[in-house]
Amino acid sequence: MSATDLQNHPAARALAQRHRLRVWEGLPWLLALACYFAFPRYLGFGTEILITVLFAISLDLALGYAGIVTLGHAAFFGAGAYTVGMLAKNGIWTEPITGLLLGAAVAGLIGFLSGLVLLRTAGLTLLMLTLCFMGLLEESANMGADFTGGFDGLDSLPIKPIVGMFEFDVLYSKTQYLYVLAVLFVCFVFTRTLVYSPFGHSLTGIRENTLRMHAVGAPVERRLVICYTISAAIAGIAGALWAQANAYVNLSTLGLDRAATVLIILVLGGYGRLYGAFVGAFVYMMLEHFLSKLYPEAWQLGLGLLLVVIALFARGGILGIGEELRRRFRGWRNKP
Amino acid sequence: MIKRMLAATAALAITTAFAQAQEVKIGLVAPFTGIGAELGQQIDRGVQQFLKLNAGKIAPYKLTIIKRDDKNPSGADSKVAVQELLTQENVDALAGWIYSPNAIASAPVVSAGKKLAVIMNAGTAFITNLSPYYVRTSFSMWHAGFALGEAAAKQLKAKTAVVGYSDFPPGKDSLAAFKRAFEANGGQVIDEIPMGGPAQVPDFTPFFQRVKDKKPDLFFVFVPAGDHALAVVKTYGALGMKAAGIKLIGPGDITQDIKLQAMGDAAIGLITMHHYNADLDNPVNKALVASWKKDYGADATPDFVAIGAYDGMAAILHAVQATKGKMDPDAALAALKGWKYDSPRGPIAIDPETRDIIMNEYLVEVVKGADGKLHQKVLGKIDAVKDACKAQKIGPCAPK
Amino acid sequence: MIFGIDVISTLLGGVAAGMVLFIVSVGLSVTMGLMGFVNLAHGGFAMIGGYLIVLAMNRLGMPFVAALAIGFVVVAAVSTIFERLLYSRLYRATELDQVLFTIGLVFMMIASVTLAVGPETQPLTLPTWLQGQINLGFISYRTYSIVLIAVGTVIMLGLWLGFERTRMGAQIRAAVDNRRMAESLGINITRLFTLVFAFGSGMAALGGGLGAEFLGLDPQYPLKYLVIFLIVVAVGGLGRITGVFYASLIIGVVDFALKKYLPQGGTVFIYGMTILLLLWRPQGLFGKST
Amino acid sequence: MTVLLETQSVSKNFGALRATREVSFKLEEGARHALIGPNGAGKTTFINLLTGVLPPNSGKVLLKDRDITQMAQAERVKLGIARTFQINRLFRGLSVLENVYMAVAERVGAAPKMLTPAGAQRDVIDESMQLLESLKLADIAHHTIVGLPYGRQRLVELAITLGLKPEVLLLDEPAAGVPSAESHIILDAIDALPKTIGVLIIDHDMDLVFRFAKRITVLVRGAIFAEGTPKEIGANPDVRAVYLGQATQHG
Repeated sequence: MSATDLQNHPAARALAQRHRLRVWEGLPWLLALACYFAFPRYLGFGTEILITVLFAISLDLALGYAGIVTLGHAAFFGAGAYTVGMLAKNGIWTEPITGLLLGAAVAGLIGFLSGLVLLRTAGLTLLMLTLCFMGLLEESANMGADFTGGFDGLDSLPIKPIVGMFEFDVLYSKTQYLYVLAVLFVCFVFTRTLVYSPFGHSLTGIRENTLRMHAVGAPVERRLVICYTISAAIAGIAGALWAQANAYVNLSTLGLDRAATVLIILVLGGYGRLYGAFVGAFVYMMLEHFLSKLYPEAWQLGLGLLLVVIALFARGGILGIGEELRRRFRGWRNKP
Repeated sequence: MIKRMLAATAALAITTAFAQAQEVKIGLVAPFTGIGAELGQQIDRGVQQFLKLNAGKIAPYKLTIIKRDDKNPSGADSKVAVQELLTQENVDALAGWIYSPNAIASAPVVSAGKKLAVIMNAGTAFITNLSPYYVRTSFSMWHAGFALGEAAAKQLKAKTAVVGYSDFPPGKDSLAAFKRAFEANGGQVIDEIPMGGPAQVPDFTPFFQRVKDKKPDLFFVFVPAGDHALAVVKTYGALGMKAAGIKLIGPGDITQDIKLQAMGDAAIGLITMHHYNADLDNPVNKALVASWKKDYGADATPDFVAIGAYDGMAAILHAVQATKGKMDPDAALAALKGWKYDSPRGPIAIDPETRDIIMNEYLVEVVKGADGKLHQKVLGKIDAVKDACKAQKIGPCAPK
Repeated sequence: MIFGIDVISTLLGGVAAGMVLFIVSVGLSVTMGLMGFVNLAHGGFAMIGGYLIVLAMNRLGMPFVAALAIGFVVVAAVSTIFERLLYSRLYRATELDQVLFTIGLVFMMIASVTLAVGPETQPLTLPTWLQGQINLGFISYRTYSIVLIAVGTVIMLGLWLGFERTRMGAQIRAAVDNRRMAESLGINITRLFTLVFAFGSGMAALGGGLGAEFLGLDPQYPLKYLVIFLIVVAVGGLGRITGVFYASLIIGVVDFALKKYLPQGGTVFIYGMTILLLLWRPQGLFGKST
Repeated sequence: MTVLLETQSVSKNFGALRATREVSFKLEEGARHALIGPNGAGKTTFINLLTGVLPPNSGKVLLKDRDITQMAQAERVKLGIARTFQINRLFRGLSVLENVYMAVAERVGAAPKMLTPAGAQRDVIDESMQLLESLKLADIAHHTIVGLPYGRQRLVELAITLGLKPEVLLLDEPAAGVPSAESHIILDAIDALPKTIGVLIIDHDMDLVFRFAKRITVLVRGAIFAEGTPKEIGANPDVRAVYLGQATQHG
């Protein structure tokens, strides 16, 4: 093959065009905007979904791309939320957008420091360490009631209007919805750029085969810590948004419940796929919101069954099933 | 012209509504799933029993209950539930709240929604300060804690006490209330022991062993109603603390009626201070208990959670009648301030200054009845007890 | 007196709590060490065992000891089916898939128990000979705690002998250390897995019943105690029976003493201690270092 | 000839097991060196000591007279030491091209870039494709590793290593599991390497070793047993006794 042949080789073209935007990628955003007009009375719930999507994206970066198996990601969600909460409650900082950056900085710093220490381990040990680290933060927040409000949390946070103009809407959450959507979009664009970059490619390499990454000369530990720090910062933004949108913060932002739920959501949607976070959060929370009211036990039974089935038969989650179906359909269509 | 036509249509709508019995929609927020499901059920039954036993008084109005599950004490689910009740269902009043964090998180939405909101359980003292539309028909931890502190020193003649509490705000409230009253009357709290969180029942053995080593006259315990109380009484019995001469006392959460029979003989001799138990001897309560057992089985019983809901409905009905079904929030609140009612727990009133409840507190001992079951015997009663935290403007209860 | 009644009663209480942890966790440690399977549903088997035991006593009037035996046998049998039909498909899967699968199982167990029996705590009433206090000469202490310590010690000795002195125990030890080597020596790994899994789940069931007095019994049990069981296993080192035993006792006593002497500290110390121990020895205190 | 890689009485113990005993070894520029020895002789352990996967208990490792004993694996790779693994270690979920891209991107320093797409690094893609072409892998460049036959995977393993453009190349049984019809591709690829590269190969396949090596070291129970040209080693009766005889017995 000549040099141009090699450049036009399907593999080279596929790799060169991997990051190009697909037409359907506009769909989630259009749908989210359409919901704003179609369901103006469900925007409080919609805001919760969007925040969960962002949180799940942050986990996808660490878990789906770099293969860091953590059960303690709510530590960073909570760090962001409490940063906003404690600064606002004491009247130190109430501007929302810079508040997000502060939340990201604190969560990122905690992610960086804990990552330096914890990411030397793997497997069950790492799982336990992330879990215990989150437990430590949760318990500290519970005990430091003078600063954190303890079990009751911090209420009625005086968050300023966005860019000084748009008041947070307590009753309909209209402002919150658009604000969170905009922040989600910015964070998503950043994350998308990151996972398609050479850095993101090397994270995938670490996930696929850590030993080999050492052998090609990659500074594995440094890459993991950087990734974990970025992931923690994004989780911190999600937590900060939660605190601002709800005007309060409490221990639920730091708990195992939240960490386990976001993990389930991500795996349900399909991890390492970027859009799995959207699909997982939407499906899970819609089902929970509307089905769990009617059939609480059946809902938990069904959810359990779904997880078991996905773990056994559909490792790629909902998106994975979609990909598989598309592949089969193509194979069937290409048959003579 | 158009204006006049609109007015005519409106008038027509009002008259038709009156003809059909005017509907008042009430949003009920409580945990119907998860760890609090049993308490949510008591709330629901308390509401239903009120509607059933007072059907005659409710006419010509029609009270429609719209239930929403707030699942857990995270605050988020409760807030969304309140938002949706206000914006989607257009409810005329809100009610419920088992968990204090949920009532706290919902407060801004309640204020923005401008509807009467009746707290039927959540007991953290300062909650009623968070929204002008909150009215509480349950209790604050200070009601029983403060009264029991006094009684412990005066009636039970105790000199020393150890306080064990679940480590969350109602627990801390209880500790503060009891300690303040007990020490003001010459007693001394010699140890304060946080005993784990409210979310899960811990093994109480190490905490109780610490108490046993301290040898106080009294051991005051606050734990959330439900399974915590069972474990407390069981451990108290197993460690032989009764034999060691340490008396177990607490607010009525440790002798919640629906858990009492499961506690067994270890509960005999327990002394509590509370505003309600199913054995209270008054005609309203007798009627309620009888109807309850008929509807839900002989082993079922109302308890203080159910009474919070029952009286909450009474308050809402009063507001409905006073506003002629319009439920204008300011008129409804004005009608409830100073409102008096003959409840299954005895006479109650709403404090016009704090919108919190005023009620009797009963000093009670657990005894074994002739029927072989455990009963609660009233030793004494304190009339018209206010929430001491707000009455004395202590800490977070002081108005901002 | 340095070794006062106070200290002794703390030790007894802590060791008794540790024995419960040991009986429940030992199966988890061996299955995780042997099969490399992150089984978050292990506490679920303990819960199901506990429910069987309590219901057999409360509804059928069965004596405590007989109910314990029934619980062990039934859960061991049921878990064999689980292992063959479901778990075995995931032995080569990633940790994440195993976590997901077992969390799903836990949800199903919780929902099933809630549907079948209800959401409330199931009260366990011990037989009268286990209630009250026993006089040990130097101290009077809760009879049941003393019995638990005795039972736990006997189980530990039995397991130790079984591990060290039987052919099967030797096979398990070989497989924990080096699975490929064990396979090449002709050990039937599949059968070994099934047996160990069944036995471990049976032990969990026993622990669920024996520990109900302390840990209670309600549908949330498998999630409530998941973290502490995992801590014991991680600190003890995967697949080490003596490791789990010592780790259980250490954690039982430390936790008990902290609650008694420093109740303000909450669970911070246990989390902190676990983090430090695992950073110091990632394979656990008694695990094989690589 | 300059010495590229050198060990000075390096030892490694695993508990009581002495896997490597005082090995002093030199690999020269342009060397085609083979390391042979019976099973359990400590060959792979020795490679792990050279690449920094394991730290030695005593002794030194030198690269061009520079002490690299304490240096981490990744840093040694940057200095030009690359290896293949005895058992394939590939990115199984990625395509063949993406596998090689990983190595080339690390070498040219493109890997830490976060804000430009991987696909925009045309030079990295082109170089990877040329490498694949030279190993006759271009036609399967877009295949995922999982579905490839083992022999092909073995070639990808080699391609990744060559993508690092090493000065010292350590090949741990490169032809194991490769069908004999394809093993010449591997040898051809090694023959085509720049002559300055020092290559150390470990293998059981004596045909391959004797065809490839200009020098052979025999390792027995962790220590150097003999060293010399293929002719000398082939004629050494002791080596025949401990190793070659054994090997022929086993086939």
